[in-house]
Amino acid sequence: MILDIIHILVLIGLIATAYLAVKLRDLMACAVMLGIFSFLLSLEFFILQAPDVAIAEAGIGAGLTTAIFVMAIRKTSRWEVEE
Amino acid sequence: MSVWDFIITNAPALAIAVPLLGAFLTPLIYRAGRKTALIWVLSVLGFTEFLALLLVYLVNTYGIQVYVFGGNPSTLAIPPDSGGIPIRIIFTVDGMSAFTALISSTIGLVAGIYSVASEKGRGAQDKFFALLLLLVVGMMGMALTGDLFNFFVFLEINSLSAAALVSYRIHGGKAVEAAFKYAVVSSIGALMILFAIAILYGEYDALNMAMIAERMYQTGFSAMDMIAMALIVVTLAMKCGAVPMHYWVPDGYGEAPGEISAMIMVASQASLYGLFRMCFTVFGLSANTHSLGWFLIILGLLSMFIGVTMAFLQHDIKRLMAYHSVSQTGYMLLGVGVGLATLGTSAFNQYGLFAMEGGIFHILNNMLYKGLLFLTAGAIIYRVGTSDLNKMGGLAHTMKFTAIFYLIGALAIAGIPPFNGFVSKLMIYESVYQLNPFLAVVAAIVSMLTLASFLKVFHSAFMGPKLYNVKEVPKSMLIAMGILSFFIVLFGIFPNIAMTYLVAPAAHALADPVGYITRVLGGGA
Amino acid sequence: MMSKIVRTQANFLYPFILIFGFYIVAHGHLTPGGGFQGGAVIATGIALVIVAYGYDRVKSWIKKSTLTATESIGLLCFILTAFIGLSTSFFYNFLANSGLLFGDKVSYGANPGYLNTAGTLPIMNLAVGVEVLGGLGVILMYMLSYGKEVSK
Amino acid sequence: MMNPFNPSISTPSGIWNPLVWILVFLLSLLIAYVIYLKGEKQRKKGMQEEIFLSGNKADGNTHIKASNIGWGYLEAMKGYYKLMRDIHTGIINDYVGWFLGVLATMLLIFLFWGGVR
Repeated sequence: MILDIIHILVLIGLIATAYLAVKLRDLMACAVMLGIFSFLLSLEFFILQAPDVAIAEAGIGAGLTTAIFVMAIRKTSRWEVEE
Repeated sequence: MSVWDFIITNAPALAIAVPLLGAFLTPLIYRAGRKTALIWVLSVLGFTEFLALLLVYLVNTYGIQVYVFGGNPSTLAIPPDSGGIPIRIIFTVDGMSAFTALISSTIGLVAGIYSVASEKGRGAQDKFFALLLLLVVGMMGMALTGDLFNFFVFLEINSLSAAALVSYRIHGGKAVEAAFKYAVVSSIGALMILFAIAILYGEYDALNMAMIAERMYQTGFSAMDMIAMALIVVTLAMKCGAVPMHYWVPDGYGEAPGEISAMIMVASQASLYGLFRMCFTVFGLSANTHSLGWFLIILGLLSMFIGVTMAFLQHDIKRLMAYHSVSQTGYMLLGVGVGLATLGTSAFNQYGLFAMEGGIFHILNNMLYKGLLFLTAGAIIYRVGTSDLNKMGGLAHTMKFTAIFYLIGALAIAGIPPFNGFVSKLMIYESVYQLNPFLAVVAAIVSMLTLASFLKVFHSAFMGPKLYNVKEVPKSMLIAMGILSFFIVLFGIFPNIAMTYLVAPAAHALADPVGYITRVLGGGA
Repeated sequence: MMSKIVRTQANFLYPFILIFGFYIVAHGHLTPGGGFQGGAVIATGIALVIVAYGYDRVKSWIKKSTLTATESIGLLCFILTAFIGLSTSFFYNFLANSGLLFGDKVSYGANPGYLNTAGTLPIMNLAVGVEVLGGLGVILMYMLSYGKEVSK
Repeated sequence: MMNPFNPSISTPSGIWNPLVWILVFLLSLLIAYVIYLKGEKQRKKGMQEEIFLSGNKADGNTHIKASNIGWGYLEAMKGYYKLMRDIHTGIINDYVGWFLGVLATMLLIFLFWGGVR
């Protein structure tokens, strides 16, 4: 029962972070949102009994890509501008 | 056990392992100097070529070869406690695989010889040669593997190393943009293939191609199989550059260095091999091969016509040739598609098999003359420094050998006898005519337009007053072009050499999925 | 270079991430994970340091050429282990149950997991771990080395 | 098994032999040369040696640029090439879009024609 509730919360969190990552204007916040998204996704993989994939997702998705996004944002501008 | 026996028993694995080892050692050896690294790379490529020839010989003499990774003897393809499923990674080498492996390693060797001079003085060459060897690994692996997931892995090796090589000459960011497009398109395609493999794995509990084909035949062709088939067929058709999914081809081929364009062209022929392998061996027993064959024929017709008409418009020499490789892929799709559409009927023995032989022979010929044309284009760009045809002229005054090699390639691609292009085109025309005369008419018109656009290149690049005071290209580039020209003339005058040892075994192997399946599921003995 | 808070946290977290990564690599044949996942976790640790301190300070601690050599050596270890198996077939597990390195026999039934088993698999996991660490590290360093940082 | 050094290939409606073709080609060259020798010895020198370039004066140093070759053909096929230029946008979203379109087309074909053998 508790696992089901956690599962549903994780799924809701996935949708919410994905929406926020598209919607937010502060790119640094978007990168952090993508990091949280990857973290929740790795939880989801764990709940679906794929711990192997979960570790890979946590390492690559939550760790490395967030770091690369942060570096890229630091070399360009932080705020999204209207074209 | 002597060394010779050792090489023969392990030939399928060594064909992958040797270039892989070569690729990983190249960056380390390059620290000892460029010359040492070049000797190393060329000897690895030469040994790979020898192994591919050995595979052709073994397949022609002893039939389909099955190699098991990590197993003890080759009879352990199906361990006794696995319930009849081939659980290990298996390499299955039949006529078509050996054929594709041979053309892949040949173009790798030629490109290696060519890049001795053409890449001299550029940066990051250790990575260039490592990636070149990895591209050979990808092509050979796609050709030799008998396992679907392995096929996906080698497809990824193939596309990633090709994308990295496309961006080797940054060219003000244009090459990087082309490589980015190529990488995005091929990763989306690879994801689609992974999805299809997951569907098949979920349904049949196996990743071995023979096992999947066997179980699919027993349980019937379901709707999920249809989705998987559509994903695989369309993705591989895109990877080989069939219209209307050819847009990455002129970008990718156009911006790569000359020898890399030739290699990527053969890499897309490896995707074509994958397409034929899937259509014939995996889905050929259960799916509706008639409509599948007509799907390939229509893709082939579109590719031939749109490819050649778009090529006539171009004034960038590499882009023009890239559009021609789209149109040449159309011939192969047409020839083999006719074979697939008539598979299992009486028409197959009348003309279907002959059309397939024509299509497969065209793969070999296309590797030879298209590779040669890309190399001459690279030679022109090497000396003139631009790929714009409008700025060229009069190169035949000084670059005599390049002009002759270009002329051989251009006449061969246009299907002028006695060069090799004529033989395969004749075979395609005559057999395709019997299925539907319209197909042969389109093929002939496309051939004429091909001649017209290559005459345009010849006139604007080589003829006319002397605009550039340039020398002939260095010797290693001439040797690479000379090898390909020699085989063009040889296969033009003695087509039966290629027909007997390479093309006919390949066509028979494709047309006989039952033999493939029984060989693998019988334990590979 | 980021603020002092970030740097202190990075200093604190860095050894733990590294240890966790090496744990995943070393137990690749017993628990979920393996060479790739462990290597990626270690590279995350490197990324943390790079983000916290900026390229100018990091480049004296971690050399690009070292990372490239690490990558090559990892790949070579992997392929050479596969090559040694060629006495029977490519990728043959010649160390399993041999009593040598990683060669202990495992009895049937449930067990807590013994590290000294599985033959060539731990060696290949280590090789892949080293390779992934080098490869991802090189990607991060090159990402950082081009272009100037925009000051806000 | 075929003899690999036999140059002739039999096709469904005939036979192709490159050596015979080369012989015939050389023979026709010979015939052409014979006809050339039979020609009039006292032909007039003049117009026929000059370069012909659509009636314009050409001094031997004129070079036609690649974009100008096949002008008539390109002009005649203007509508087709307009369409083709519009299709080849060079935008990567379109590349993927075409790919998905063909995928959908193939699925539809197989749904309506039936995929089972």
